[in-house]
Amino acid sequence: MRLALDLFTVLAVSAGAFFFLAGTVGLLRFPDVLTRLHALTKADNLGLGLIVLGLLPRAEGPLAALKLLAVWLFALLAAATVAQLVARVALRRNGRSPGGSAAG
Amino acid sequence: MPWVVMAVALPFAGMLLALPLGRHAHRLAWAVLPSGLAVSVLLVVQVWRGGETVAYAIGGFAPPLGIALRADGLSALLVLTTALVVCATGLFALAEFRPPSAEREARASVLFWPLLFALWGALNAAFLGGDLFNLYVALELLTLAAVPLVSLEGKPETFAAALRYLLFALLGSVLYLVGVALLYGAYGTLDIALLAGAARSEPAAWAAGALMTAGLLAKTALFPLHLWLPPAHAGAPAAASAVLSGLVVKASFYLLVRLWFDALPAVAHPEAATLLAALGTAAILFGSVLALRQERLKLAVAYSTMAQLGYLFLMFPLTGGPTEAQPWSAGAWNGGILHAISHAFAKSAMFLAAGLILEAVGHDRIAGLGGIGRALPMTVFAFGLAGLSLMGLPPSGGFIAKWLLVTTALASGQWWWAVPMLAGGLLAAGYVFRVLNPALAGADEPVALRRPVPRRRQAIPLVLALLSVLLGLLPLGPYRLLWVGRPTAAEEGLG
Amino acid sequence: MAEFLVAAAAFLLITVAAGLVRILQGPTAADRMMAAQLLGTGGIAVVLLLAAAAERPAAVDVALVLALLAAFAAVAFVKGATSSGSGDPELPEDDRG
Amino acid sequence: MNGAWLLLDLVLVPMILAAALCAVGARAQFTGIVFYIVYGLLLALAWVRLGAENVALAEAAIGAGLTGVLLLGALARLPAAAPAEPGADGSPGTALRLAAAILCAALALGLGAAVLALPEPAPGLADVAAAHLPATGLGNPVTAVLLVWRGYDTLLEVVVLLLALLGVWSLTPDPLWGGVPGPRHRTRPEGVLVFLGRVLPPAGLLVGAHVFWAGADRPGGAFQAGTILAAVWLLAIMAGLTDAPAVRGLALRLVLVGGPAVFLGVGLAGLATAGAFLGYPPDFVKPLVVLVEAALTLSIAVTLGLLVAGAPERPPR
Amino acid sequence: MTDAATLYGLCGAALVGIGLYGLIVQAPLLRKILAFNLIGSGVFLLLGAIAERAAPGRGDPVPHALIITGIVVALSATALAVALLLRLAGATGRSTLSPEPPPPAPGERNGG
Repeated sequence: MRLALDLFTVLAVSAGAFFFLAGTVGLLRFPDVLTRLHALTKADNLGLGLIVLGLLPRAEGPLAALKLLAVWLFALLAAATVAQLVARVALRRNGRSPGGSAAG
Repeated sequence: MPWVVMAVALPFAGMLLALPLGRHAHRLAWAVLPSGLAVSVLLVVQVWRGGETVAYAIGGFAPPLGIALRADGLSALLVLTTALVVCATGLFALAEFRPPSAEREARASVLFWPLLFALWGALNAAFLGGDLFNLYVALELLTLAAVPLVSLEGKPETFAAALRYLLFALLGSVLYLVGVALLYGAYGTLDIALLAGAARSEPAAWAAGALMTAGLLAKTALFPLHLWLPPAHAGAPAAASAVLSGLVVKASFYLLVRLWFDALPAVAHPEAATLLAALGTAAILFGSVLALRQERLKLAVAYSTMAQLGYLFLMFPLTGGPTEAQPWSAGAWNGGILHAISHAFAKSAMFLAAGLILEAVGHDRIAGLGGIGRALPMTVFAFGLAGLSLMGLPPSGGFIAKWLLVTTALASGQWWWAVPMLAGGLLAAGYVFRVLNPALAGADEPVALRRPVPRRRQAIPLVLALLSVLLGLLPLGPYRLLWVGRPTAAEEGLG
Repeated sequence: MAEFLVAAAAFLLITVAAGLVRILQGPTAADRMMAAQLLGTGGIAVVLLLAAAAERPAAVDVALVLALLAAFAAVAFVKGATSSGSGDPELPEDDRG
Repeated sequence: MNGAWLLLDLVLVPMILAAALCAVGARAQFTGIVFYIVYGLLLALAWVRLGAENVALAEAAIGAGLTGVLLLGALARLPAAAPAEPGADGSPGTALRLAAAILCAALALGLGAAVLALPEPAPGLADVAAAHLPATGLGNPVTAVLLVWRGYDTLLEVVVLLLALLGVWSLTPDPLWGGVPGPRHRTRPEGVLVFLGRVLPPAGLLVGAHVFWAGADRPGGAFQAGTILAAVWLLAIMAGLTDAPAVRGLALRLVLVGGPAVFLGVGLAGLATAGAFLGYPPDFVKPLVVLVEAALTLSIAVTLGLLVAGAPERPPR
Repeated sequence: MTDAATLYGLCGAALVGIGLYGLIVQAPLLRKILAFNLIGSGVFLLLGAIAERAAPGRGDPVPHALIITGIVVALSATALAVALLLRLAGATGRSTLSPEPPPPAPGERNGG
């Protein structure tokens, strides 16, 4: 049982790390800001979810597990809203940096 | 009653009360100022009577785990000096920082009082603290109380001055903090008394000492780290300038003395002491010359602070010198401390006097102050008396202080330190008389007062100036008090 | 097991470190902000992995706080990007053009 | 065990240094600030790595949270800077830069040498603290240091916080005194910002309460909890769901001074009950600490929130 | 663990140097404020390394408490500096300090 759970952790965490890698590749390689944004938010939150999943069996009790899930939930919420808002800014700005001072 | 605790707790209690009181905050002064002064006097009496350092473990937890407050003669004397200057400026400020109408509260009149009380509490916390990290917090408190005072009148040019002051002060305290961290890493304690027993001359202690010294120098505005001081001290409202120039810069100097003589006497190097004194010499000469060249009275007074602070650093290489010529041992150390105290009274008197002149005349251009002596005799007299102390003429506290320093320099064969001191006295005479001569001479067209200044207010700088002179007339008192808990390094020298 | 988790954390850090490059290169402010966001999510994952590896459950609270405030800086950025500094990019009148 | 941790250190430390270098050296100020935010996050990781969860919580909430928002907000409100030419805006020329670089490198090297020269075995107070901890009834030694053994530091520190707020308020233009800090935020109803502003504050309240409660026995405490509450409060303000309070309000001022006042009051009461300022009677240490922390948490939350909100900009309502 | 403590201690030392460089060299005040925060956190990391050296694995609680105090103090100072900067910029349009101290104001403006 212990071995199986450990194996599960290893697999899930590895898969999570892979998605982070994918997100990073997207961030570096995708041609424009919106596609980068898209790739990023999807991939890394999936990655975080898998890592949380992998760590669940190691949590001490249901409360700790709940806390782990809450971490993922908050991160998802942040990513979704931030992606939406930043995309708006990016669309409007047409690729310029905010505030003239940013150029200084 | 533990007066050491009350000396810190009372002003902070005043600060906490002042904010909700709003437009009635100035009334609180009538409670906080006298009781704070009383606590300080009681503390001095306690130290004097006991004849030894008063130590107080906060919460009953002894160092190294807990924090101790310590009051020896030096700290008690500075607490009393602070109380006197704060009370005088507080009374002075009552006319200025009160609500314009009974209904509305105004920004400056509400905020001045909690800031002043917090400044007082921070000064006492710095003078009484026995823990290096706690002193860091006290220093930050001091900075955060002092900086808003600089720009309290909301004049545009003071924002830059306040910001420059803040950046220098923050750099100073963060450098100090690096040293604190290293000392804890090396000796596992932050308590000054415990450190004194543990510290040895080794790399970590050298680095800590150097960084803390550099940080405190930035806060004391020793040349060449003085750039922030003149605009900040000259731009602040008079009551704030008085405490900033008289007291706040002394707190970081005091910590430097504590650091070198109490915590790390074994680490301090004679060459480093020489360097400090050389910088002090440069400060005396540059500051005095710059003070001579100022067009505005408050700026001249501010540059004079820069110069006078230089004297304080001459005590470092001179301690341990022979004292046969003097009735007291540790002449240079005593001289340095006395100079800090007499300058506190003299400089606050000068700034308050300059503030009254500015208020009455509407400007403070030195060239336009001819004949002001006839319009405001008491104020100009106070300015002159305070100038006496700055010049080091007898009978004044400044005279005794400089005499102690100069005779030690001569007796120990380090006559070259006496030269800048004497030159500084002459230059001080120059910038004081540059103001006094036209002020006392009859001008063709005596200045017109925009508004009369009540005698009650004029009396306040006069009392402060008299205190700085009086310090030279009752010489034995402060010395016996300074004796209590004096570090051995003050007598035997550093290193 | 602990070694694996720590090694995974190190791998993850290297992965998201590429985000630093994107912050440096931009080209748009949105790119920079989103790269910081990636580092934030990666950081949360690293904290969780370290908490599990060192068996210090208290560290999960750190991840919780990081996740809770993950949107905080980005919201401030979005606010600053509107014409008044106090608007909403979803409001039409905040178009700076 | 050590191998993997060493690998982690060898990744994390260079990343911290790189983020710091970029924060200082980035050409655009905005980029520098984004690097600073990332830097704060990386530092929080370093604190977790060093087993200092109490510090990591504070760093996560303050370093990576509030400070970044403060700087971003300030940048957005500063007038556009002229294109930077060395020397034109008071920035030093190459020679000065080089001198500064040499000075700073020397300082860092000297400091590094001092670190390497620190004695072995390292002195410290961990054992003394552990020996005294049971007497307090607290489980978290850092909380015991902050509120019991070095409570005086903490008392002065909360005064520092309040004083900084007075300093910020002192910069109010006179006609606006007593008014409301910051702009009134507008948001699209039912938009994403509003959604975030609705969801996060209750969650933050929950997390803040958890961190506060945990603080007595496990990492956490008044400062961390107060910062979290301040952050979600600011979020609700930015989402336009609530407005900052007018600074002339008596209730607000009482809340601000409440925490320090309760702390000072308990400290002075200690003179009678425990024979020492800031002492606690032996059987009441934990309840009194929790009382003080509760009062502090509220005051810290409001003070921090208003510190970031800045000086009043709108006349009192 | 001691090795890690030394590594982070050295990192802290380097951060102090980096921050100080920024504080000296950068003209924009916002950058100076940011650099000050870098120095501060470098010192905190130094303290953290000292805590870890003193008690490997569990950490010395005293430096940890000092760091938390320091972080809050640094934030207070930062907030005041930012507010001063915004007021300075609002009043004068400047967001740097010129190398020379600002010229003395005409005395007439000091009356009130």
